[in-house]
Amino acid sequence: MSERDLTPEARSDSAPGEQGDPDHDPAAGIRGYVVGLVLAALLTGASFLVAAGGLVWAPGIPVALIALAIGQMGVHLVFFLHITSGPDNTNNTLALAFGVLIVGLVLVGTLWIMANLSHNMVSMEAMMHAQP
Amino acid sequence: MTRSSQPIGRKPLASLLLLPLALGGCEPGLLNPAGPVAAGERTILINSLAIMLAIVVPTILATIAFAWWFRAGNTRARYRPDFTYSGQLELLVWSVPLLVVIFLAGIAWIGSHDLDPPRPLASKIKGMEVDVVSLDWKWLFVYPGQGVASVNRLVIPAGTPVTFRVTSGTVMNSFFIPRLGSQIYAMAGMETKVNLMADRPGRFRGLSAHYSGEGFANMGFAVFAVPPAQFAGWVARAKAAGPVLDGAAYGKLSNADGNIAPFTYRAVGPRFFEAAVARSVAPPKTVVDGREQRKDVR
Amino acid sequence: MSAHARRDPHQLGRGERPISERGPAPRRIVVSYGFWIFLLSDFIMFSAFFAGYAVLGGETAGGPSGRELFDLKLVGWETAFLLLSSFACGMAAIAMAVKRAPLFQLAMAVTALFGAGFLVLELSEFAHLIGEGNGPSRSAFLSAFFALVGCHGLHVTLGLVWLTTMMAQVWAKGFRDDIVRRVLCFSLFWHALDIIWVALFTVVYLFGKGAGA
Amino acid sequence: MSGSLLFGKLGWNAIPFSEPIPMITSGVVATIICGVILWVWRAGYVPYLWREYITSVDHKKIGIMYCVLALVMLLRGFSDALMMRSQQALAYGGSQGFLPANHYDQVFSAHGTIMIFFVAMPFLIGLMNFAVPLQLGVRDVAFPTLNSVSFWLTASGALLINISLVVGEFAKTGWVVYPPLSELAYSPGVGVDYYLWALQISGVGTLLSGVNLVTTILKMRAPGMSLTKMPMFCWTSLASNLLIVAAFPILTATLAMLILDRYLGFHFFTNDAGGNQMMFVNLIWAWGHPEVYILILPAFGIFSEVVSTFSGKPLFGYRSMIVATMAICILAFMVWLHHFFTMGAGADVNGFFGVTTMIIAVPTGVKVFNWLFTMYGGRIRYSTPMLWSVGFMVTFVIGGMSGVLLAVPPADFVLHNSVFLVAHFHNVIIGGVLFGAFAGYSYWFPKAFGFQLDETWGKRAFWLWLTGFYVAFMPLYVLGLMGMTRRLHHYDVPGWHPWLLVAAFGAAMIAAGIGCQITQLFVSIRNRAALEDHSGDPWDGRSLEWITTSPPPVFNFAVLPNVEDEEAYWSVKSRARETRSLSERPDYQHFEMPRNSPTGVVTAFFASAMGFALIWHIWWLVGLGFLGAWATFVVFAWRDEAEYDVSAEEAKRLDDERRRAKASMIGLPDEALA
Ligand code: HEA
Ligand code: HEA
Ligand code: CUA
Ligand SMILES: [Cu+2]
Repeated sequence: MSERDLTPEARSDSAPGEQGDPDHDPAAGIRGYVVGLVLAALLTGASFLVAAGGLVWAPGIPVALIALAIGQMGVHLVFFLHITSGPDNTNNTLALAFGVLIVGLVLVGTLWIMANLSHNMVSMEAMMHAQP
Repeated sequence: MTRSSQPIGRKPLASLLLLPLALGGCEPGLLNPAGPVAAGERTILINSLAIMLAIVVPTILATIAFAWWFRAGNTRARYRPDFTYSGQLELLVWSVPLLVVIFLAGIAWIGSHDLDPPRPLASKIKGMEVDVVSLDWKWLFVYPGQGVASVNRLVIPAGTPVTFRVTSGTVMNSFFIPRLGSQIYAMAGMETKVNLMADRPGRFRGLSAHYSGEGFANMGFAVFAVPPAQFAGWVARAKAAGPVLDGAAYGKLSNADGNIAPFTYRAVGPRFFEAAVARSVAPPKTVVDGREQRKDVR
Repeated sequence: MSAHARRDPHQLGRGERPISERGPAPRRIVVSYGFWIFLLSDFIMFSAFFAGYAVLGGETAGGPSGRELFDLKLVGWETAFLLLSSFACGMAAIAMAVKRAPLFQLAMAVTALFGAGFLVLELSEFAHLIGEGNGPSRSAFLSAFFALVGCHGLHVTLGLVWLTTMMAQVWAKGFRDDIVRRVLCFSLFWHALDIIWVALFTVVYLFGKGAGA
Repeated sequence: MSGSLLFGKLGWNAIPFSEPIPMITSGVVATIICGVILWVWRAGYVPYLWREYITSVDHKKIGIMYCVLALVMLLRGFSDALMMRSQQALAYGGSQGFLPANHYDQVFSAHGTIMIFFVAMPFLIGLMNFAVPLQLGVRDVAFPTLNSVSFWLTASGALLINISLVVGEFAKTGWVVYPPLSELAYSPGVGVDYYLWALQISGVGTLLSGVNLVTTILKMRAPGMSLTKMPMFCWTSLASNLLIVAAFPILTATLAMLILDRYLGFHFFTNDAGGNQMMFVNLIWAWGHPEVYILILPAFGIFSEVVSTFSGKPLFGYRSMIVATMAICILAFMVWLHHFFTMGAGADVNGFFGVTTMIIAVPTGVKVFNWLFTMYGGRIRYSTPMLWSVGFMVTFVIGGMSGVLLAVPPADFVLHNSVFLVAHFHNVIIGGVLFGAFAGYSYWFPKAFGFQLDETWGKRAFWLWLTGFYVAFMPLYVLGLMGMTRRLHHYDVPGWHPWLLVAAFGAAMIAAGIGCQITQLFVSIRNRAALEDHSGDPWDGRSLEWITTSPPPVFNFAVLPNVEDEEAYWSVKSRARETRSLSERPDYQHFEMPRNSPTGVVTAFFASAMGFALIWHIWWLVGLGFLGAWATFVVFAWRDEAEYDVSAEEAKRLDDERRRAKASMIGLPDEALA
């Protein structure tokens, strides 16, 4: 007996990474991965195109790249890791939200602090040196 | 914008708490400021303390009182096992600390701007600049305006605002003269700034407030705040004798024993401090070879 | 997901006991959830390396910058390999769900092959850089670059070790419950590495090639 | 480079034969350890220890081992503290004291490192391990074998640090090893490497244990126990372990960067080639500040349990407490800059982080006030756990207040790195974390061993600790205001000397307190027959750990209890008292428990070897250690029998025992059992 066949209520909470019901409909499972692959490939291609320049207004390139990257991470999460907003997934999503919050706090805090420190401390002389 | 050096609203409670310090004869202390920055900081310190004591002392007293009154042996105390929630009290316990914190936050926010170390001091007298380099267990003070330098002894004119530009020729240190106020880190390759002023002539203790290795305890220096005329005299005397501070002399000083007696340099190479920050004057030996090159203390 | 839950996803119309009160969750959920938490902590570790790279990215100390060093074509191939590897890993999970051992082994082998291909490309880039005197000791920028990209590479390497161990386990023991759980954790890990890689090629290579900084 | 293929950098000169203090200490310690091992061997306890503790995957046994590790390490940490206090009492004026600077610097670095990582952390993790599954009403943590691995990795970190006493040296950089001082250029010895590898190895253990407890709390609770019915200690443990999971990876990454600098010539934090030392400071505190809340939050939970139990009342404002706990958990990640206000960031940055720091005083205050109102209207019994709690409430608010003072940037500009700061953190750590740990220790001791601790010696210890703490640390506040910096090997300011003498005396009082605790342990073991607790519920407790016997059976509960409200056991107990009958006999069923496994010790053995080899550059041993650890995991994963069966009869037999104890506790006749 596999655990998957256990009591019905046990099935109403999903493990992270678990896909709907692949054992009952493998075709749907494969379809999900194919869609994910295609989307990811498209987004990657778009990123590389945008980075090559000419497509997007130059100063907007970084923003476009970040947006594309976030989009692609979302695609991976949904189609490969099967994190959804369903009620069976609440705990997994909450954990993810906590992780993202901390990553955000650490990154934003660090960048802000370090930018501020360097701005205050690198002397004119050193700035000259740094100039290519 | 001026900074008040007047301790506003010194609560009696606070001064009572600080009494032992006054009795302790705290010559080097923070509570005996000798300049506007230190005075401002002392004021902030005492104010914040007083504000907090206003809530903390009652809390402690209540703890002791409840702990005593509701002891199991006390038959007069009423046992109320179902007193487990009260909306009003919850509101109170969140809002009282919050109000105190809002008050303190105001002080903290304004204080950090007002007393921001790189912020120039308000004064009618024209300020001067001293460049500070922390080395392995000694301090080098360079006077770019005067063209002299001094080791382990800082001489400044009283009543004149001084801008210190601070860097390190070695590991991290912190440049600190407690009676004048704000410390600031000294870091290699970087320049930090702090503005200080001595109100009146006097002799103060300066030190490194950031641990920097074996000889750290010897990183004290003497600060002399002297009347401007006397300062001019000191500069003249310094110019008259002593070695010249150039790359070679700097290298020699970097590698010298930590515990050296103060002395002065009669002249300083051009843009010496900038070169020290860019680390283009220090002999790389001290940095690269490591411990062997770092003098031990005796 | 039961059909019932699908019609009433938020269980509004029912007095059934909420999930949180049903007692300990089944082993399968506990294991994956624990691993999910571990993965999140791994993301946080990467974020520290990303922060390091963001701060030191400009500190070339007179040496070359990313613009001069990076080869986007190589990065494109690396990305493609990782994506395909991830896809193959998904196929392996499905093969496992329908208990088809040969298919599973095949999919895992493809996963490993693409993963190894990625590693070869990455190592060749590293070797090339170091050969030209642009190793991690050259500048803080290169230190941060090697550490960040290398950390991802190290994860891929460990993933490959794990992957082969799992293949061996399934081969020797079949789809035993605990082994199935481990394979599921592995696939989570493998997909998560892709997410890191997306951030990586964007921030390091695409920005470095001229878009950002 | 000097170093051989076989032994790397290791040679006879690594052992400090010329320094009497480490040689004598390590000699004495080695003799004691050998003596103990010999005694255990001769008495035939080895198989017992191997079976019941070393390879055990039972969360209670692992918790106990964590506490024992903390206790042993604390003796080391405390001897360092006594050395520092005596040095500073002596080294005044021309005197250099009795420790050379290079030794003193190792002492404070080791003291800080050991106290934080190998005393406070293991103590609290041990208590959480022991109590959380019991309180949740489940049979074990989510990953029992992993739990054992976590413990043994922590132990191997502790082992490495203590080896540094004899072989080589320890870091001379302070406990947060700021570069560039900790870089190869300025610390070429192995001291920093010991620090780095000890923390990396134990850090992995801590992280895994965090994952384990988070999963346990979120996914494994007795039926009926929704999150808002969990005991407060479980909530604070959840918060603390979330912080572990979120903060320790930052430490791992930061230390990894320093390792790369030192081993492979990277330039993250060096003075040259564009390295940036400020980034280390930034990252280490991004871990370091959450770390202090990792320590204090479980302590808050313990106080919540103790105050409510001994006041004979439910916790006041339970939901408010949950909100406060989670608020602290998130805010912990928004304040770290307060450790380097003086580095030169702009006023906006300093002001922002100063304000966020202060905001933490609000939820903390809420907690203090809620404990107060729990006591209000209570019927307070003063057993030792309660004494520690009241001592904490009075002491901690003072330490918290000095913390908030340090959060005001202009005040910190003069107080930073002074002994005022040292006073602040000992005030919150001793008055908060340690008192909490002691409260938990005396509270759960009878649950763990089936007999109570001697109250007289416990009370003596408490009073000596409390007064000793004030005498030892209040002078440091004064000294800080007098401008004394931390980490001073010697000084020549006359005004400081008397205060430092007082502080040394205070440390001696604490030593006496510790003496009482050790005596208490011996006395209690000797009188254990008289101190035995039959009821399993000596304090009239309110949460589920008291529903089972003391010590609990391996599987804790024959049948998972059904939870109906916030005080799961109290409601059952009240009903039994009212109806004068126990609850109905449940339907016993067989279940499975995890088997013992040596995976943990063996992994840790290889990890220690690998760490030691890395420190001394013995590369072949590094490879061997890594392979060994991996092979251990594979072997573990390969086994077929991971669990054993507990039969329904066995469950019933043990539950009968429990029911008999409960019946006699509430004065029911034996026939009420049926
Ligand atoms: C958990 C943390 C912790 C604890 C408990 C302590 C406890 C003590 N500390 Fe420590 N200390 C630090 C963390 C801690 N310290 C840190 C992080 C530093 C900074 C290091 C650095 O500068 O880098 C420091 C630095 C530090 C200094 C250096 C100050 C300076 O820089 O100049 C001094 C000086 O005396 C000092 C003294 C003491 C003393 C006297 C105690 C003692 O009062 C307390 C001793 C108490 C115990 C050791 C507990 C004993 C408990 C038992 C015996 C329990 C029995 C248990 C059972 C029966 C289960 N500490
Ligand atoms: C368990 C450990 C612990 C805890 C709980 C805390 C709690 C706090 N700490 Fe502390 N701290 C340390 C351990 C800890 N700290 C250590 C180890 C260091 C030094 C590391 C090193 O440099 O080596 C340090 C250093 C440190 C600094 C850096 C100083 C410097 O380097 O210059 C600061 C500055 O803001 C600070 C602030 C605070 C604050 C605001 C709290 C708050 O959480 C306190 C909140 C509590 C209260 C305020 C009391 C109860 C509240 C009330 C009764 C309500 C009413 C009160 C008010 C509204 C004020 N701490
Ligand atoms: Cu430190 Cu710039
Ligand atoms: Cu902090």
